[in-house]
Amino acid sequence: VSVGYLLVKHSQSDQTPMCPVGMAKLWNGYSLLYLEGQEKAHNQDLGLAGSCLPRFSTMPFLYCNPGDLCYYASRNDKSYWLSTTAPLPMMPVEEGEIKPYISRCSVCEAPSVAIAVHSQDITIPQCPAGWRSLWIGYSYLMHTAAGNEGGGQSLSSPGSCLEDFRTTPFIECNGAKGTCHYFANKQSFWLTSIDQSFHSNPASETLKAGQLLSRISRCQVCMKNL
Amino acid sequence: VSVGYLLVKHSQSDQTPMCPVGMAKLWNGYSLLYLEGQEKAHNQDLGLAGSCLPRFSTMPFLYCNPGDLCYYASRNDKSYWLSTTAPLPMMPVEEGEIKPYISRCSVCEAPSVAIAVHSQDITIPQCPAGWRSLWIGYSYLMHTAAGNEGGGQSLSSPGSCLEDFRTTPFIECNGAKGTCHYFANKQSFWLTSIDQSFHSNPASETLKAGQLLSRISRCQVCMKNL
Amino acid sequence: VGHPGPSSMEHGFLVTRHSQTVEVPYCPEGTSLIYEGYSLLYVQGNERSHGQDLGTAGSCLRKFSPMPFLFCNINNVCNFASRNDYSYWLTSPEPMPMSMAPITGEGIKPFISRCSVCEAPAMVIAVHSQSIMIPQCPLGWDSLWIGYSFVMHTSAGAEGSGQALASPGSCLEEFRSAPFIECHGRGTCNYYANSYSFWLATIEDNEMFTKPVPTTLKAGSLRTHISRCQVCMKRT
Amino acid sequence: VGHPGPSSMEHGFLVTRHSQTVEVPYCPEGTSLIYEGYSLLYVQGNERSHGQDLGTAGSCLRKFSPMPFLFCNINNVCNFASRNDYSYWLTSPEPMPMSMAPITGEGIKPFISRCSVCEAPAMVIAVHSQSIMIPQCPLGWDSLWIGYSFVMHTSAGAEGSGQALASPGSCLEEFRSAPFIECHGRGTCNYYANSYSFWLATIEDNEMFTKPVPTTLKAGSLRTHISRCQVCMKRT
Amino acid sequence: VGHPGPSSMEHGFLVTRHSQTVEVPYCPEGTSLIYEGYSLLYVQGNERSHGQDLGTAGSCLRKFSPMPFLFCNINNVCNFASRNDYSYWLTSPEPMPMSMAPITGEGIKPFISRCSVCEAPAMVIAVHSQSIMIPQCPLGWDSLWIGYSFVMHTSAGAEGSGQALASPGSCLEEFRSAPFIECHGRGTCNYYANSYSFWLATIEDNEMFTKPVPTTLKAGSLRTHISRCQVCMKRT
Amino acid sequence: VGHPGPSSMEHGFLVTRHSQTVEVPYCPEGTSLIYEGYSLLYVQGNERSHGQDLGTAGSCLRKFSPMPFLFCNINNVCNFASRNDYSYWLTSPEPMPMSMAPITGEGIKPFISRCSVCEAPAMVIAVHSQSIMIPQCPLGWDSLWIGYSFVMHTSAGAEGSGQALASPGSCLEEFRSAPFIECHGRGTCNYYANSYSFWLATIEDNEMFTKPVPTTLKAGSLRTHISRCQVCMKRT
Repeated sequence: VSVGYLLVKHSQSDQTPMCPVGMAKLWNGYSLLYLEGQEKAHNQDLGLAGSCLPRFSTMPFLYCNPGDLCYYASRNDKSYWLSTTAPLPMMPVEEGEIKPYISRCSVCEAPSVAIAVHSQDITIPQCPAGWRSLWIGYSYLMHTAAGNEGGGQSLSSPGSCLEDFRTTPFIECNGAKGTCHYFANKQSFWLTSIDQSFHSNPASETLKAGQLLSRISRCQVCMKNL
Repeated sequence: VSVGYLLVKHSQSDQTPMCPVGMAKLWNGYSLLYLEGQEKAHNQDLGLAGSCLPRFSTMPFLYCNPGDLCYYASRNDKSYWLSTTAPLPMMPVEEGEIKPYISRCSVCEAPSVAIAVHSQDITIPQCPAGWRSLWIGYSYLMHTAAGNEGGGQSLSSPGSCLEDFRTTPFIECNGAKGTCHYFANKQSFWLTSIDQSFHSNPASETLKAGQLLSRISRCQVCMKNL
Repeated sequence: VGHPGPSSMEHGFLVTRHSQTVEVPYCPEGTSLIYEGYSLLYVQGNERSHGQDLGTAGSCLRKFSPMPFLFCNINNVCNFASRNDYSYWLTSPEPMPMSMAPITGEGIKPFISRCSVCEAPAMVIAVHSQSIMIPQCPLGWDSLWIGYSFVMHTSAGAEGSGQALASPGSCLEEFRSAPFIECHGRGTCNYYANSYSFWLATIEDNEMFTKPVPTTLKAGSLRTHISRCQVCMKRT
Repeated sequence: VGHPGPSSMEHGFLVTRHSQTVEVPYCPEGTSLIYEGYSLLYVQGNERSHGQDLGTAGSCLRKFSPMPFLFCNINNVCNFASRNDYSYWLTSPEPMPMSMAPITGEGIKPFISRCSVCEAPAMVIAVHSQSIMIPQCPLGWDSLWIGYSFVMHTSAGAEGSGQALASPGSCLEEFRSAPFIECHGRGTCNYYANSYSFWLATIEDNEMFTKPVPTTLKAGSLRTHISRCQVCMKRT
Repeated sequence: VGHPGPSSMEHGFLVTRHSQTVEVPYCPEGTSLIYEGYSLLYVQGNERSHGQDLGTAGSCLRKFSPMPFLFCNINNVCNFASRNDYSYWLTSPEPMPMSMAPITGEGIKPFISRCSVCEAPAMVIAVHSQSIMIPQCPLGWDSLWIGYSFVMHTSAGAEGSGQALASPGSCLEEFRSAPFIECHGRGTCNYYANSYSFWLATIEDNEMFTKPVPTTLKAGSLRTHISRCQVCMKRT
Repeated sequence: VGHPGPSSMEHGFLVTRHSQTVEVPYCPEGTSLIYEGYSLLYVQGNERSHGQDLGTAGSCLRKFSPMPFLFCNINNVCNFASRNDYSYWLTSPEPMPMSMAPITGEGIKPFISRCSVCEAPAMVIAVHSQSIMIPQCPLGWDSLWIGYSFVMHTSAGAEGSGQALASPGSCLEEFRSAPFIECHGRGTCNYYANSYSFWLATIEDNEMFTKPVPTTLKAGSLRTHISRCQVCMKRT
């Protein structure tokens, strides 16, 4: 009997992803990474269904104060979304121009639990015995942006295994302004390959386009066979 | 003619310091280092007269909200004060027990400007030609405590040259509770001695009681001769 | 054919329900009580906050105290209630005394929401409509309760935490502009003007990619912009 | 005897005065006007605040804009008004419109305090009584103005800044529970409930080392606990 | 009779156990090993911390490195170990060398706790007594281990993270006032005085709504105020 | 006639000038050199930043080191270069090596700006035009240098500091989008993409109370929106 496990797929493109064969789709949505209200971030794990919001808005929330007063879009709050491969814009985008930048997602009903495993290596890790592969990807750990706020993924969650590696995995939307943009202090953090535990000191490295994948850990999302 | 320059002396003891010969005392007080309201620190430079508050209280301020509402001692605000050599208490101190821990200060009217000079060395730096010495000390740079809030001194201010070096130069008072204590995450930052600029990489060192002074930069507070 | 395998009842899925009143809430139909407690939202120590998801058992503490934790440093010393730490709890609708003075001791009791930790036979999730319509449970899922889409909260020092949006903790049965109270280590609790609660807003389908229109909502019209939600359990 | 040396007038000490109204303030007696402007309290960029001491000329900007700054990154790109940054300004007593909607454009003008930067012949300091009595200027110093002891302020994200307590900026002539307004890059300004102003409190001599008594002050009694101050200039 | 239906074993619940020693821990009875690793508590990049719940597999990294991650900016550049980032790991009881100098390379190994990720047939939760008594598992649940109620931790920059109180990660088998160590990108690890661990405190039933009494606990009496917990698995 | 009275030269006003090159700057006319050094912008310890006003002597350190400070805890232990602390320095126009790898040791020298601390006979202030026109010094004040209006800066962890706008430190002679470099305790320095510099923007008189227009400026047009400033000294 199915007990209602959920699996979330993010396309990292403007196309809605398909659910794996045999799984029912519960809803489609837009890939929410985190919200920032009152300069404080609140993160959504990309492996949980809360990261797939049915409707997009640069300002998907409002806030209330003691004394029965609520404000919508009146202050400088922000939302951050997984993004697509659309080329980085020069200027902040607004209105209809935003759509091509926002990744789509689907929430699927799965027969059992899905987990991510990480190799900390450039080889693809094996699923544990009795588990089968759903997808392979790159080990996505955490992110920071405006004001150093941000969040991260649980490394056991499928949200920590992004199928597509890029240095700009998410976009910042400035709520009340209604615009989205990539700012220079957006950073993404990834697990690295490690030669050997307790190896001597890590040597500093700066990696540029072309070499990037040589140090990024690989991962696989696995589901328990029934 | 005197134009009213001020010189602030902190005794780092429970005795009120004297003004240098020939300078009038404007007021005595208690050595305020910083206030913390709403988890945000507001620092006072120890070289400015604002660091010498005529009256002490664990909660020397209140706060107001739009809508004509003010609160005194109702939330978890804090004050930090330069402290004395009184031995560290085991438990937070309260009421009359607090007094021996709070450094005293005097605000004096000076004929000209006073500055601090730092050797970044264990030797005592010379005053510039035409300036005379007021005191020598140790180069005090900055401090952090609860929640990583804190502040620092301008290195040109006499507040950056503390006469007495100690690893516990200040004490935390928890306002509404009415108690003061030294907590383990209180840190003081000091300029170090530097052998040579652009020397190769600094080697990590851990200094314990007895060796501490071997790496602390010295300073002198100088006043322009008239 | 043999016996059926053990029913999924035995997996031990837990769901936590908060009454937002002084009454202990009933477990939803089809679930059974594990224990009851007081509704902890988050704690703040050394000026850093750490939240509990309201859908998990961790948000239901069996005992209340304005200072439910202590801290230890590396020198084998622990401090209890000696610094300025905070705890935050969901509240009942009890109004504050006119004086707006902090409440203490037994006077705190009428303000603190109660909770029940319940065992469910299957997964429990929240779905959000992002509109004033109550969303449908997915096909094959049954409703446990309906509510308002609660996202996050901040208070002293703009610290705070939030809910996972698929967790039942993100669907609060009562909407209030001040859903939680702040308590201090010295034994006092109060509401403060910089306590913010954040809720999913309503978004029209044709306005998803347009610029949001700033709006100030006052008593009477508050609920017109708050997204609704439903907590659903997989039918087994 | 020869000629006296140049008078100390020529040292160029500056003091800034804020009217907290829409009128440009007069320079105090014995000082002369350098320029006038708008009363900037602090700016916030990348969610970090940076304050100006109200006693210095830096707090008196000759031009007002809700977004008076821009920022540049290491790739030779600068962004103006494209992110969510803030500026904060001292205000006049102008009441907000009933709707409490943010104000924009020319509508902002009646809210912004004006200031004058004045040249003084000698040092100017603030002294605080920490009581409801106005403190005396030290012997040999003359009064420029009296006020209330303003220490610090916080707003969005609990960021903010403060005044050096010996600076004339720590002695505001008008006490208000909301002495400043928040403006956004997109051209709007408003007051918010988590804008806090911090003031020196009154402390009785015999209560310096006793435990503070929590108090909530409301309209009518607000000033009973606010320390008074005086701004003094050395007589030359 | 035929074959039994599918057992719930196959849903794939995972639970992670940390030895807080250099030995790899056994999987609790009734569960089976998936893999073993090193006990990661949290990482800190760009001065922002990101924690792993100790009850999840994410807290058990198969390889140890003082710098297990890198970061990338929007210009297609990634930096490894070139800035000042941190990782924090649960530790063994190994005492620091007398010199208190940072440890490096192979010298780090004796300090790092080991972990096992185990597959369980049903849900695993932690229950907390908030007293010095070990709490009972709910009816129908079996004990996996007992421990101390670990809530959160802060270190450099007062950053840190915390445990979900319903997760087995909030029930550490060993109590230590310094349960974790800090490692730097340049390959060194050390204990620092501003590392704090936060634990649920004991609360007497009749003291729930009374004012907490500040207490400082030292070696010898530390455990008298730390709440106990039990990790329980649903019986299938 | 006898001797003139004491000149105001003797009050000892200091002003600091930064070359933003590897050359030690000249003291402006009418001032005399006290000492020279390296241009320190701010330090960051325990993830808290502490800035030096560039107009004061505190921003001109006589010796350079990537780690010019240590920290002590309450147990009489001090740590030098053992944790992840930062220092930030004004830079010369030296371009980074193509590899963008961090620089170390003697290789750092060509990047660090030099400074001179000079003694002036009277006060020195900065005035800002908030336009692309260079502002006039007030009547009776002489120009020392012209520059660009530098307000604040943030880098690792969105920490940073700022300049008092009345201080000569807020008027940098060279505009660069990356005016400072980050150095680490382990002896390396580099530029990072999340370093931001904030500058006063230009504001047209008739646009003071209008909505700012978001703009992105690139190499070539950067200076079109940066306010100009002048540093002035009172004539004696």
